[in-house]
Amino acid sequence: MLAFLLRRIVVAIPTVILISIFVFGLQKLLPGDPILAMAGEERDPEVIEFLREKYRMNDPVPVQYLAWVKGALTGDLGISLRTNQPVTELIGQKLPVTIQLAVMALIFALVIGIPAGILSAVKKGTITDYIANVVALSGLSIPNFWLGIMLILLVAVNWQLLPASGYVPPGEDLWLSIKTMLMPAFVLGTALAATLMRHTRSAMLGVLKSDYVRTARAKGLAERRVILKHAFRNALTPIVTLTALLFGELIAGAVLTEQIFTIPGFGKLVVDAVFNRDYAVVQGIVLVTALGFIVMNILADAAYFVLNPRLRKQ
Amino acid sequence: ADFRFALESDPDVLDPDQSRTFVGRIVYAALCDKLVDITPELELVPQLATEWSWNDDGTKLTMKLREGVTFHDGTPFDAEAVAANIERSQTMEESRRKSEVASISGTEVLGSHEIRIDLAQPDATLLAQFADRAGMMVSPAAAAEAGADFGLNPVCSGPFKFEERVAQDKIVLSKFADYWNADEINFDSVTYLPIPDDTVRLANLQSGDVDAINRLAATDRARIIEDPEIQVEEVISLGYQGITFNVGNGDKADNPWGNDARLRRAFELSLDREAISQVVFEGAAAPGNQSFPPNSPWYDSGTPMPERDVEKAKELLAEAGYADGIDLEVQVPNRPVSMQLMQVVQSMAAEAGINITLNAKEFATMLADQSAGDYVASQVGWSGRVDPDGNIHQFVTTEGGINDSGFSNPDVDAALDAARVTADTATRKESYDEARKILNEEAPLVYIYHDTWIWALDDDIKGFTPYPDGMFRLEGVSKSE
Amino acid sequence: MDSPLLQVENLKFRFRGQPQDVVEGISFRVGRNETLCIVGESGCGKSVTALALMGLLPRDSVRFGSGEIRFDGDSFTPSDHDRIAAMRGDRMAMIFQEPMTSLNPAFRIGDQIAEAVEQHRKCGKAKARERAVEMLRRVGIPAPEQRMNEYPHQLSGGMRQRVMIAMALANDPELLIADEPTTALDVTVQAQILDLIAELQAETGMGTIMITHDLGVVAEIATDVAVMYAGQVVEYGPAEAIFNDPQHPYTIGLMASVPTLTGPRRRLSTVPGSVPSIGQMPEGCRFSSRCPFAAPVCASRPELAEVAPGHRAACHFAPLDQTLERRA
Amino acid sequence: MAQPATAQPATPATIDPQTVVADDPVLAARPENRVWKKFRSHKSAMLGGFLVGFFVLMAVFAPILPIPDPTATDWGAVRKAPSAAHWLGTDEIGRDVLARLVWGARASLMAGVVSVGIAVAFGVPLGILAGYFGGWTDGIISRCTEALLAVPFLILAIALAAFLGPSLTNAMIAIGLSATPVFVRLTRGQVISVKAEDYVEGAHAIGLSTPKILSRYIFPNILPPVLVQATLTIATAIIAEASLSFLGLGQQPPAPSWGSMLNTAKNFLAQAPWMAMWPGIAIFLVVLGFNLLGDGLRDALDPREH
Amino acid sequence: MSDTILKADGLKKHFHLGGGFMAETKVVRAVDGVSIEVRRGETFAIVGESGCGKSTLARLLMRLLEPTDGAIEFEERDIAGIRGRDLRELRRDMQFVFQDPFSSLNPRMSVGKLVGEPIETHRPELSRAQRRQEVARLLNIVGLRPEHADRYPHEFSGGQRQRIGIARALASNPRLVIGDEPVSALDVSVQAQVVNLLHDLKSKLDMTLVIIAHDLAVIRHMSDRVAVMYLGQVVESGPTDEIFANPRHPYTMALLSAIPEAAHGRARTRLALSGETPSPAAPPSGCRFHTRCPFAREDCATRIPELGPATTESRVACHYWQDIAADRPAAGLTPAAGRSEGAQRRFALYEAATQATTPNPKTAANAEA
Ligand SMILES: Nc1ncnc2c1ncn2[C@@H]1O[C@H](COP(=O)(O)OP(=O)(O)OP(=O)(O)O)[C@@H](O)[C@H]1O
Ligand SMILES: Nc1ncnc2c1ncn2[C@@H]1O[C@H](COP(=O)(O)OP(=O)(O)OP(=O)(O)O)[C@@H](O)[C@H]1O
Ligand SMILES: [Mg+2]
Ligand SMILES: [Mg+2]
Repeated sequence: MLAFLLRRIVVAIPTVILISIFVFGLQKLLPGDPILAMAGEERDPEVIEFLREKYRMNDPVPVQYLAWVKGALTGDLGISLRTNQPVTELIGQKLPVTIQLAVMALIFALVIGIPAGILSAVKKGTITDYIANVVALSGLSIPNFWLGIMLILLVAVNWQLLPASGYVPPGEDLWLSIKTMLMPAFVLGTALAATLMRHTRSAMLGVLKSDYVRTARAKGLAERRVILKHAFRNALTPIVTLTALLFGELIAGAVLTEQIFTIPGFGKLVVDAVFNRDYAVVQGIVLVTALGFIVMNILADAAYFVLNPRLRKQ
Repeated sequence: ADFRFALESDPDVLDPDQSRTFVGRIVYAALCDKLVDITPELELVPQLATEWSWNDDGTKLTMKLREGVTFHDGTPFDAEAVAANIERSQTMEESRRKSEVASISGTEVLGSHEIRIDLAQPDATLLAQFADRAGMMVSPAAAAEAGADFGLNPVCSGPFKFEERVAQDKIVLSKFADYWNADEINFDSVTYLPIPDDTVRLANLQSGDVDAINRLAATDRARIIEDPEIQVEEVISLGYQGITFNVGNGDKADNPWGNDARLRRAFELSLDREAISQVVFEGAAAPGNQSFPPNSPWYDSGTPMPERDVEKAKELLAEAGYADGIDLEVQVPNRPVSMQLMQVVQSMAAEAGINITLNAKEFATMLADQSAGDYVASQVGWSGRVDPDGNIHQFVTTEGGINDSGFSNPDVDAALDAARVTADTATRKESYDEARKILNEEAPLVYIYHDTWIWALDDDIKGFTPYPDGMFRLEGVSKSE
Repeated sequence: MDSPLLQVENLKFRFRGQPQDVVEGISFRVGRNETLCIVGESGCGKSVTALALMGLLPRDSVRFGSGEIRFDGDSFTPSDHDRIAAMRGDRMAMIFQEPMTSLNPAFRIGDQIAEAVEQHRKCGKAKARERAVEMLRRVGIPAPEQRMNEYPHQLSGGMRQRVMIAMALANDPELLIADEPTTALDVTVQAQILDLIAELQAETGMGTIMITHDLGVVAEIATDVAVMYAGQVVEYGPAEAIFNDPQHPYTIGLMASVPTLTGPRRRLSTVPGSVPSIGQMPEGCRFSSRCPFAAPVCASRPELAEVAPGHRAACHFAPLDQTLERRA
Repeated sequence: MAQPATAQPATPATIDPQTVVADDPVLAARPENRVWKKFRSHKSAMLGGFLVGFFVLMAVFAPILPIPDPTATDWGAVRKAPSAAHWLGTDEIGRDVLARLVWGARASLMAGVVSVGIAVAFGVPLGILAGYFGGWTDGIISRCTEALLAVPFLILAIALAAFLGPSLTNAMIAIGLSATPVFVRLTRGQVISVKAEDYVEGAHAIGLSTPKILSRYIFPNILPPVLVQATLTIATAIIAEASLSFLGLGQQPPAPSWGSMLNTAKNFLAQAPWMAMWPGIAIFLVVLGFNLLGDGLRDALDPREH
Repeated sequence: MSDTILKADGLKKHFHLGGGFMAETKVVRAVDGVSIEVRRGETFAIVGESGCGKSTLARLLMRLLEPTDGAIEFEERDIAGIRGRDLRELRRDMQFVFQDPFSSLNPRMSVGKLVGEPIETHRPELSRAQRRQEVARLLNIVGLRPEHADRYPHEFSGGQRQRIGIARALASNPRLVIGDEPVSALDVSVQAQVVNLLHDLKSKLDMTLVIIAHDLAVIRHMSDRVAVMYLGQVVESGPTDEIFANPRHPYTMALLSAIPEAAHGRARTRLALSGETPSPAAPPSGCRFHTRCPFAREDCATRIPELGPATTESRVACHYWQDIAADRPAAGLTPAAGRSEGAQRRFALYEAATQATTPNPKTAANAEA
């Protein structure tokens, strides 16, 4: 297991290098001049020249890259051109926010998606299955921003049940924090729940057809036990892997959701940074999310390992 | 009590010498006092400077400073501090204020609370600059210590002091107990929340999550005015929105639109500014054809807003050799209001035979292209300055810092330069009118309208006064429980 | 003579959406200590018959036409799910063809066996595990205490099939249904497993239904044989009678096409054509479309008539030699 | 009757004659018919096909439908509720919402189809290369794919759209490129499993050249899952175009797309709810349609389900 | 022309499993030193239990796999290392029939295309029309109808599909056809059809046939000579009749005795083997069979037996085969007691009837030609 993880990590290294090049290339890709963007309405040429020097914009690209990599390796991702804050600090600030959103959304997604998936697989072809599928598809096909704004208008403005937007750190007021995050997490969660439900359904359908489920029935086990223990346990493996792959979707969804609900997380940071050409921030965030993705996948592989006795050391 | 105010975007760095965003200035209104302030009628009034006087040739400004003022870190405010601030604005490499205080050649501390500012040549705009970021006083001690990072923890002398900032989430200021005008301040703290989406910002006000919002969308105005729980305040802004043509900025200027003023005038004639204001803003914007809004004392009534005249526009086109119509590519920031505006413009111009193609760009890209001269026409605006110079000089003078149009006309240069050096309002107005006449003919910039600042406030909030500079001043504002 | 352990009468069902019955009115019986072999080509309905007895057919997609099951004197219908479910895994047990996939890969084999015990004997976990060890030992798995903590993938095919047998027999069922338990295994291992089943049967006296398409296996273990073709039993009787005195053309064709290990090498006989699919079955005798002796009379369904004591064949012409010679 | 094997009678003429096929009814059905039949019996797939077909027809026949010009403005009828003159109401600058909805179908469906086309055009060949040749080719392609996959879809799309400049075409390119890694992965996996099929070995055994094996054996057999993924991705891409529009990076005015309509409309949810309702419903229906269609195809093309 | 058409010498194929960074590699010795000779015109059989390396050997002979070591000669030409064009040329002369008729035909190609493909590849000179005709002829040969060319594989039953596979193999006029378990996946009744077909084709088309199987009865019916494999090696080889009558290697004996025969009441003396085949990744030392051999002696665990001559025709790899033969004189099988007289008449009738009702596809083909 340890060796496996190690191997997995080593294999990820070239990917990470590629990602870093790619991420760095992003800034060369984007049009618009970051310095100009930060020079303000007045655009004093002297200041602009000074800033170019200060942020090493005049160096050759490979030099800039190496300098960036060197910094990144020591945990220094540069500073935000816009607010002068160190990017590492910004990320430190935003990460917990997005994690909270992601976790709550994931909880929504799991709590809705998995039971619905199991139910619709078990009741395949019935009206229950049909309804579950259509609801799931609705989750997939309603744009997040639309649902989000609708919810804000309905829940926050009309019913005044929940705060309209924003973010409260859990450390400050846990209950309020959860309440504030409820709508965004739901919006983000529904789309994921839909995906998860469909994955669960198809995994369960596959497993339910398998011989060992028939064996479990032949043993005389109660249907509940057959489904929840024998079938679900085996369907879990693909579900876990897919859940890790959902990470990307989660982050992408978070970008929009944070935009709508004005949540000061990763997604909002990165979109604003792209629009402001705040490269250090864009690079930092994309790097961290990409690493996060890789870590999630390694974890998923590890979970696969744990869940799948076939892979465990004999 | 806490005052929660929703902004339309997240301010940039909170250092008056470095900052460049409009919303940043709103935060400074609570955080940093300036040497002078303005009235809603744009008259200059004392703030940290209690009185001031010019020498005869307008090259020396002597200011008396308010006594008993301290910065948030306890550093006393005195003439030395003013001198240090001016030096900082002039010399700090990151300073964006250099051009604003470029005319200052030196300072002389005359007493603990008296200072003389020497100018290289007369500068009529200086006091107005002191009513803005260039006049904001930061604690010299803190500034010296933090250097370029001052904005992470700004120390000024305003009614509120900096508590914390979470980028894109909030900026929290708390009441500064030792503020010289503390009686006027009725809040214990103020929280600025950037909420970019108009609908969501308004929803926050409606749901009671914030006390007031900046920039209510014009299209929401009519509906919200009806809402008994919400009050709406508005004032015409100092800024403008319009279309800048590339008439001399690089190779791309060499096109019919850059070469022939008749085309630009024809374009202007095809527009119905009233209708634009009605359609896009439901009337909540002031149509205009100059860099100053029609209600401004600087407005030149000699060149009034032309009526829409499609026939005349066509004539002009024909005269210029485009009787069959002509294409025009306009770059436009991909923001909803600009898009909506340009679509209306597009359909109006089409009636005169001008086929506009919209080239939507992100703001950052557009800015870069515009300053590089890589455009034909561009839909841009300006947030406006108290002094008229700030709305025109740098845009149309040959050496102007933001002259993206590349316009150059010696008469305009002369008139606008002259307006800078006299303090006499009447003389200045004459100069501006003179420039206006030429600019009207040449039309490198076609002004369309002036935004109306619209604030929406919870009904409990009392005592708010709208200022044309768009700031939200908290003096005298209170919340009834 | 007391009633047999299991008696099936006129079992008939179809899958939803299909125009014809997949199993069309079959009857057979199994006594204690007896082995009934059901033989037939692939797709003739052997497995579904077994699954029907075990109540394991997907409930929503199967339609029972008729049928009566008498188990140890109790009588019920195949759609009597609750009663069948109560006996399943307890009084009657089943093992399947695919030892590779029939065990749950996620659980230890000991637990999988113990689970069956716990379910029916309502004894504690510890007791159930004890029983699991005992069963593993009985099916000849060395070091059962350690082996029971292994996962299915750690075992070879033969071992897995032993585990399946241990699991099926853990509750001392009265009836064992084995659906091609050795098809996936090598001949040498097949021999081991067949011996094991015979041994355990002798020990417990259970009745066994063995499903296979391998006539060799049948010859080895059967007391009685039912030959199935396309959902019908076409010949039924004691093993000896079936092998030495087959009456139905299909049985004859089947036997003639089996290559033998002894005797002269000859060109193999064949059964022409292939099994028609459901929906295209001829009316009456379903074999008529491939039968070399088919005649108009075959459009009516032949009775499974007794041709000798205990030996029945469903052919209008049985016994063939006499009928045909008389006809000629 | 029993003949020794060594002395088989010389019956060269008749090769084992039990040729069954005569009028084997199984042979009556053509394979396409079967897939089609199965698809037709799939109720939700038919519904999906109907929905998609409806919108496609609407898009195709937009020019000849009796609807106003989608960009014609009417200052006198700004944000008017549905009425006889404007069935679905008018938008913020007085354009007919129905006309924009119909024309918007073009942009939105194009966004879906073209971006998926791009993703397939790049992803499938790369996936085939990686899967079939393995080794270094695979290593390089897979690592790059992984790296791209690790950057969240929307961020990638935003960056690309910002790079290329906001327009529908560029949004399609951005969405297409961002969706490419998924197709590379899917194709690679499929190729690896198809490559191991007996019939591919059979192709080697008859001495077929690699290009022929790729085009006749590998490609047609990886196609069904790619097709299914494509329909599902079309749905995702339509939503993505809407999302990019939300960020100002999609279809550019005055040309309509559902996403940009929705994006503008969200500023008028309270005053003019119909502006958001119609494109919202249209997106929902067409995405639903493509999803149902994809599911139906999955079942119909899956030989195991036969 | 030599009598030997195909010859393998010391052929080895080792698969490296796992591996990659930091993972230990397992070496699977799937084929480990096999030497055989196939004579022109004969049917040569390879038999053994699952996993003993039969398929790998067949793929090596076909050069679908590259041998790790050893030589392969086809018509006196070394083909162990050829590649590219040469290899593709070789495919014309040597063809393969797969075990699984369901997975070995590309489901997306019509039968006509499937059968036409090798013609297109190896006889490019033929025109489209000629090719169609040739396909029709081939389909006819295997007992299908020319009209079937337009159908797709899934429309056929298993036996018919296997016929398509055979037609495809015959398309390039090969001199050698290797069949990897060509009948194992079929029902007995269909199996008999295909066994007969292969036999008839062989004698008609003057081919050499290499048949792989695990069913000894099928082997006995089809082959002239047979090689028995165990764990990647040949343990015994010789003429079929000789081996069935008088198996010498204990493994062959066990194999023969384990097969249940479809005849009632035969008393069996089974030579029971304990345990199961060890993994080819970790083959036992010495004689690979010693872990399961009832006659194993101590030194079997260390000494590796050579495949040495037992008679002029047959060879066996066992140290003690003579001793064992001495102890067990009657290792071969004896026929079971016969059927009833009536039954025998019924069988005769049946045989006669099936031959009589058969349509004669050849006539149709002749008419066309
Ligand atoms: N769940 C089901 N739905 C529809 N048809 C089914 C189902 N299960 C089995 N069948 C069909 O019923 C027929 C009989 O199948 P069955 O599995 O009983 O055959 P079998 O005799 O066991 O064959 P084999 O020797 O291949 O195991 C087949 O045609 C099969 O396709
Ligand atoms: N490509 C491969 N990679 C790794 N191991 C392989 C490969 N092909 C075959 N093997 C292994 O080589 C051994 C021999 O396999 P082979 O398929 O030749 O056996 P076989 O005798 O044909 O068995 P069966 O009767 O099951 O078809 C087996 O242990 C198998 O797992
Ligand atoms: Mg079966
Ligand atoms: Mg094999």
